[in-house]
Amino acid sequence: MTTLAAAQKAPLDSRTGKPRRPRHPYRAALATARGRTGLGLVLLVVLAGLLAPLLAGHGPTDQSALALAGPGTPGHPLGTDDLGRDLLARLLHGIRADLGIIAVAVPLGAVLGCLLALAAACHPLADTVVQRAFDLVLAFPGLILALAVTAILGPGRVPVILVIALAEIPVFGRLLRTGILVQRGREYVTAARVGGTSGGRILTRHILPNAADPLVVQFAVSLTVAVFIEGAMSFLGVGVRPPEPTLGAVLSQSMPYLAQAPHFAAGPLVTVTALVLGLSLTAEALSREIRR
Amino acid sequence: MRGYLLRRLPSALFVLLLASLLVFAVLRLVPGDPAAVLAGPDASAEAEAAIRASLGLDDPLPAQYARWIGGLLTGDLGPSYAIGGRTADLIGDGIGATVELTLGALLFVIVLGAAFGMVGATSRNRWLRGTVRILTTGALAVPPFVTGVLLVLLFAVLLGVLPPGGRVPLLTAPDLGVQYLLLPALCLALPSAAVLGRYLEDSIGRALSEDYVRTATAAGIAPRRLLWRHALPNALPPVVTLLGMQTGHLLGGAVLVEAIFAWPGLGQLAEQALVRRDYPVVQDLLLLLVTVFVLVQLVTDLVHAWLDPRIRWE
Amino acid sequence: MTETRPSTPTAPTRRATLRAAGGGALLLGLGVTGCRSAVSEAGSPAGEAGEAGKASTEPRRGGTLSVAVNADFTPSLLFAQSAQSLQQRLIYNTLTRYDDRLKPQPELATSWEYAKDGRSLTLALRTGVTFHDGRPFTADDVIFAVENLQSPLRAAQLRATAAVVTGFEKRGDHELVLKLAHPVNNLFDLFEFMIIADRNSVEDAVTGKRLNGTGPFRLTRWSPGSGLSLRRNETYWRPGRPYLDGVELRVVPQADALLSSLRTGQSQLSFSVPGKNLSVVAATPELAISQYSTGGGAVYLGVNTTVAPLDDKTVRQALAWAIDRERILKQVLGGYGLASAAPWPKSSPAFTEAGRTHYTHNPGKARELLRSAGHTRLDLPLLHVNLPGETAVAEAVQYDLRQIGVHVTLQPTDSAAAQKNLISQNMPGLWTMGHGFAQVQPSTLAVSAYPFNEAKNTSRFRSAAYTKVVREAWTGPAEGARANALREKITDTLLDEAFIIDLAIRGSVQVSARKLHGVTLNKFTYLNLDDAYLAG
Amino acid sequence: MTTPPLLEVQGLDVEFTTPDGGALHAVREVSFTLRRGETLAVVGESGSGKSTTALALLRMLPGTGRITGGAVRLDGQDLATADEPALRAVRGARVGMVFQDPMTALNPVLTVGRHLDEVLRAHGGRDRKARRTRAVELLALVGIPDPERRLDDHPHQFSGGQRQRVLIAMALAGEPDILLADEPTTALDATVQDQILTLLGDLTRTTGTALVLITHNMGVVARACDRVLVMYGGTVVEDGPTAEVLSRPRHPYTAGLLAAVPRLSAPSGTRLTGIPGTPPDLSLPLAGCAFAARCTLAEARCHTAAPTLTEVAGTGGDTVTGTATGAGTGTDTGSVRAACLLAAERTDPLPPPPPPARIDRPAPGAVVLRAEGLRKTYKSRRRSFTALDHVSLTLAAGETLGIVGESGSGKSTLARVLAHAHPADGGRILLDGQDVTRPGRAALHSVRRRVQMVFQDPYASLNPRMTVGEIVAEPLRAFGTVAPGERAERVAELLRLVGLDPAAADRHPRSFSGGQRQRVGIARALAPEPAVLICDEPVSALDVSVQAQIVGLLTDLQRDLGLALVFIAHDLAVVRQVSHRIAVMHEGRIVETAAADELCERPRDPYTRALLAAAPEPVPVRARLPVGAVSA
Repeated sequence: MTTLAAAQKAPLDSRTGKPRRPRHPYRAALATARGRTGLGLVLLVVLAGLLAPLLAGHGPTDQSALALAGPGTPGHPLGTDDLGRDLLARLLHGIRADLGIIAVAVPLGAVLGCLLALAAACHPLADTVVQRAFDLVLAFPGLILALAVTAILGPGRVPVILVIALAEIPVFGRLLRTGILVQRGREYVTAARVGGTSGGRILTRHILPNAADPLVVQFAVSLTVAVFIEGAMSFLGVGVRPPEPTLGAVLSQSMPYLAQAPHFAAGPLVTVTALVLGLSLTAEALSREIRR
Repeated sequence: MRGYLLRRLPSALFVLLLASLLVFAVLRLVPGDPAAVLAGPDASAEAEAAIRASLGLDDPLPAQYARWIGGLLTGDLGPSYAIGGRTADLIGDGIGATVELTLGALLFVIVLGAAFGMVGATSRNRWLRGTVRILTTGALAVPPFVTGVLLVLLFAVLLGVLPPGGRVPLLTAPDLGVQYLLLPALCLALPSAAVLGRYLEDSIGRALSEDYVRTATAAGIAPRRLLWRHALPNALPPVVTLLGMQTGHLLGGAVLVEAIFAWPGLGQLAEQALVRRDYPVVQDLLLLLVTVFVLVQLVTDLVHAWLDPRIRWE
Repeated sequence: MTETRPSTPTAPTRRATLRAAGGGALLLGLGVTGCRSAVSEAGSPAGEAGEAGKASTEPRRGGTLSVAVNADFTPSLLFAQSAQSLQQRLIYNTLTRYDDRLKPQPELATSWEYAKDGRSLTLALRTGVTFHDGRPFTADDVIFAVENLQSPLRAAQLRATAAVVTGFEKRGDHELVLKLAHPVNNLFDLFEFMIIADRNSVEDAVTGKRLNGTGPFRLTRWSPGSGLSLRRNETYWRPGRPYLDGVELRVVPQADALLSSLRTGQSQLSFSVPGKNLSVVAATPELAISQYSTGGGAVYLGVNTTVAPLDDKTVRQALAWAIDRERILKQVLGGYGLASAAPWPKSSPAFTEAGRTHYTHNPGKARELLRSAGHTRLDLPLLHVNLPGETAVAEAVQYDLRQIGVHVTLQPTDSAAAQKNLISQNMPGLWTMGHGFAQVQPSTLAVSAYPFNEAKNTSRFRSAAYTKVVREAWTGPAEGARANALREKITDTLLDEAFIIDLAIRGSVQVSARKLHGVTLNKFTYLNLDDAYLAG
Repeated sequence: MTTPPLLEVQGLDVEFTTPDGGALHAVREVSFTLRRGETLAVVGESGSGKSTTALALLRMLPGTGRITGGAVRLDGQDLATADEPALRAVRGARVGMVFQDPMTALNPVLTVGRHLDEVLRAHGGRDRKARRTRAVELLALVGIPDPERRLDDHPHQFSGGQRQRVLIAMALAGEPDILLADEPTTALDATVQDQILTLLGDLTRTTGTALVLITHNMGVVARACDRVLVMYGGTVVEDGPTAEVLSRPRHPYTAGLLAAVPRLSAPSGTRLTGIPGTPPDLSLPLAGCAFAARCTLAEARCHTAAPTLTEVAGTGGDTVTGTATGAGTGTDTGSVRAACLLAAERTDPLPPPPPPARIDRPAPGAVVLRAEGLRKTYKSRRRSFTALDHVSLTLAAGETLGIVGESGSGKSTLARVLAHAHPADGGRILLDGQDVTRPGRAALHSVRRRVQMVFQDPYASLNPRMTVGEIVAEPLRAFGTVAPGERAERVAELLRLVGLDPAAADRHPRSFSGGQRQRVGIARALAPEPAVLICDEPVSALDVSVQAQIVGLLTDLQRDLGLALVFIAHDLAVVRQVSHRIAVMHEGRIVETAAADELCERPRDPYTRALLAAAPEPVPVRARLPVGAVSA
């Protein structure tokens, strides 16, 4: 399709007649219907989390004698949990806590993974070591790792963040490594080398931005994975320090009551679904636009 | 192919060595020790010390590590500290269950993933595509521990058609074994199936936009055949790689699912052993899982190469 | 325990229809057209002869009972009290068993007599008893059992009592004199606790390979993670017993899965259903709930008395007043059990209503006590085991303490690490856990339950008065006014010093299929199925 | 004349939807007819709509593409409105199609035998054995040696030319009436191209298949087709017998295109004539003639009134009505039609292009770069491939050394070794007399300042994530030649030097056309003020009209800056025109070096002769001059 491709290469602005600056693909992606729906869902959840203190009528850890009240109870729109805590407050603060975790953990994992991939790109020996280290982390059962890390560090956000980051390191690292290998063969890299640009600058300023596209998509995917890991850790009792609510904590607390009080589990489930749907739609929109 | 395998061997061994060191070190860093577990909540310090000594936990760490590796190399996994019995027997008992569950789940992953992916990539029916999207989103959004409980409530408690948990080995009683296997395998498989389906959809989409598909279209080949015989063989290799990774996830994710369905596999054993600080069992198990993962990766590569004639064992 | 009522056979037609329709569709859809169903296979006992109504009234032979347990058998803890001891009395026997009023009744020991000075005990042993491998049971087996428990490697909780036995005198194969270092009043606790295992195969026993006992059932197989399979011992010394052909102990670690196992009829008996799930059981017509008055251990708030300001008794008492025990009972334990400030269950001779209600929920008084000790706000750590039920207790305690200005940071810890902290006296300021050993002779609590140990306990509480009263209660008589006075003194000390603040006695709740009858537990939750039978 | 046309395209319109929702009118009002056995070339530059037209014929437009008007009648059946099954019956069976890139057009996981089998199966081949026999026949027909055995090989085991042959075999498998070949030889070397064109010619002659050949190469047109259709901006601008159109173009665009094609006969040191400007933006409505903006002859009315394709007076035999509209059927093969208001009024052909202008360039000076016995071997695990085998050359200041060779001859490797992008395995490189074969870190830096490189692919060699300004500034930053504060100014200066608006600095490469990008590449290479510029196929990815501009720019820069140039290309004609001396490479060796004119007129090496013979010239075959004869 040389013809079409060439025709689209240099679009001209209809008004000025000057070449039009194409929109950045990420922005274009988020402007599609898919991207807009995805982003909207994500923003909705994020907003709920950010505004938790304003929206919740109760403290998330305030207990009362009113245990397992159903939804629609006066003062407790979503009902209460087994210890008589307001489920709406726990849900909103749970979202807030989850956001706090994944907003740190996933970027941390991504950055560390990318740094390792960059280090691997510098020397074949480093590459071997880093690759095997990635294999090792991937091979290690994640939940066992979670149990061990929490046992060593004690409870709290830090181990949860660490476990998520650790799980994400090889994912991002491998992805970037592949990207670097592909980009390295590209002619613009040779051009930069011939142009005297140093190896480090080639890697960071030339290759990295071009290899980043799949990372952006993966980032959205990893955010959902992170919510999952948080949930599984809470379920195993190694999540965030109680009584602080997280989506996973509320969900795992609700499990014994699934038969008698299904509303207990509904809030976090709906939220996680919205988040996963939103992020996956966003990721899809991004990957479609990037592939163009 | 043999040359290829030989070349992969050193790095595989290197990973195993790293894994053994890591497992050993992490276990020693985790607070609490098997002697305290064995001694129980009402034991005296004296009892604990006696147990410690009897387990050889007072030896220097390098000696303990050497003892472990030496045992492994001679095929003697030694006794379990806190669970009882010999480590080899414990693992041997669990491995059948885990293999059964993983393979069952893998089958679900492949069947469901293929169905999701094919529908997503090729169906013109908006409703069908929408349904699949809802299913995959649900599978991705609802954690396995919730799915598991819901499946049990539906199929075992409400409908009463499948047992709520437990296991009958598939080999001893296939008709019963399958019924026990269905729910846990499905529960374990769902997220991976959704991931695979999404990926397959994407991969087929990519393959369908390749030049050779245009060539085949221009030659008058029917769309159905185009999909199955031309696009799919090209879409599969990366999917196989993903499947390899997902097998690792299945093995790792078994901890939760096995607990929910009372499935006596290695996941439960690992959790038990870790909770009780049964060092030999945890060490051997984790090393086994890493080995399996490495092997799965190797098999994945072989399958990948088998599917793609451009890759040869060089 | 309350007797389960005869079941009324009801056949919910809607359910049956659903089951048939759903089952057919699912099995067809999945291409599984096996001739057997795993559901009916597990659900129905063998031999369904006789009318249902009639059959439920009298014992009948046959059938396999499936018991759902939440933890697997741990062979290395065979001689200690472990999370799961149901199989002990199935495979083994003990020398004696307590009745409901803690009166010993004969088992392998048929009669016993104390010497006047209380320094020796003569036991007459049952004749004609054989181990599963056919070897006859003799006095040597008892000697071995006691010596075995004296070994620190066995980590038996009643080691202190076993250690009092300093010598044995055999009079033939079936009479034995135990020499005691000093008089003790909880020797029968030991006999209730101590299983008589084959002395020749003890190493095989602690690795789970071979369990050779004299009990009503033989071990067919232990499948780690899955459970134990037992079949009837045809040569059991009680003629005509047991009624059951076999017993399966089915490991179901997750509480909700365990509940499902019971609701679907896959299992017919469990003692591991958490209190908060019992409302679902109550709504299931096929299942019956009954409680044992011995309780299932107590939930307590431990206090490290060496951490300021918890070294001040007033502060500890303030904590004891702050907690709403009734709420914990209702919300965390599902209402099954007993809110109690003292460690004793209702069955214990030491139980008094005054002791139970010594502390009630009184935040005002608690704040006042705190203020009198010079505090308005305290920040303290609280360790708890990171299991769901334990976490809920800790959360409830945390909330109640916050109301009096004590701000608690929870430290969820996995059970192994918690145990290590417990026995190495490394607990932080506060912790919540459970303790046992209050259901037998009250004196056992302070000598065998580590939290209450006078010499060395996790709270690092030492007091000459406590030591004195504990020793006196242990070596003194088991009954009578003096015994009662000593017990009362122990209770008073515990309540006053408040280094262990008891919150509630867990209910020991049995959930069973209505067609199951004749189940009992001993005081150490050994399951006794000698007289159990499945009615049609 | 009385046989109805096999294929009749009438007023075909194709539109695409752009990502921002606009319409891109890629093909406008295209009409032509094709008779049985006829060979028709569709020629045009990128963006002319020629490939889109070809795909539209079989309704295989990609993405958002759709036919918005017109008809495509195959023996009277309108394919533009036919349903899918009907189209499928046509595809492969009645119209066979050959695609441009043989590397991607074959399915990598299927054997060649399966490829053919699939097509045969789709068109009713029931018997498996019979299909296999036929597949062997087909492979033999397209000249694959040992077809029986090669049937089970996968595409990657074939060379590029062989793959193209396989594609042709696939297209012929259904014994179609029409073979639609979309740039079938563009990705191939000249000698292979020659073979493929010969094959196509033979096949159409022997089987009576009509051929539609889409190409941008006037030489290919001359070589292969009876009739030619010239497209520009999505419209047909000229249509007529090849010999007539090539020798007497009526449309100014055709004339310009022909003038821009470098001729082997043009001597060294002459200037190529390009067409200034860029093709129109097809997403905008077009008022007048699409070419008006670039036409030197354009008048005011050309910008407002769209010309229709009109038979030009004085051509053809009996039809002299003059205004055969686009809807006219059965145009005489002998007549020429042109879509030009001026051409319609003129009876004479356009004046011939002026003879190539001489460039006044200074004589080469002292030797700056010398290579002695360079060796380079690429090793994979099993086999090694010798890319350079004892290559020696010299380059003087102000001199242009042309290097020609086919793909795999090692010419690109030579460029990279000379530019120190890859190290040499053996031999010496001397820069200003100093050995710089294996420079240290600091020495390498100073070597790179002196030796710069321009790359073949203007799309791939510019970092898509950097602005043009950043790209050009990279060497400035790296070599520190200019203080950071003055960089912007220097970048602007460099952009002006290569003929770009300095305002282009903050735009990304993707908003530039190919030629403009190549200018950016040159600006980057010039940034460190090098003495030697190594140009690796700098114009082979560009359209001919743009190629002339870039070649002219390089020559001017050489003159103004005294650069020593290494000019690598596979097109001997371009190389002859720009080079002082030419070195011919073959299989890693330089087989012949001589002064440019000398080498082209009196080649000594047989390989050089073969190269010269294979070069397609945009001259009607019958009128072709013997190789080596100089016309100017």
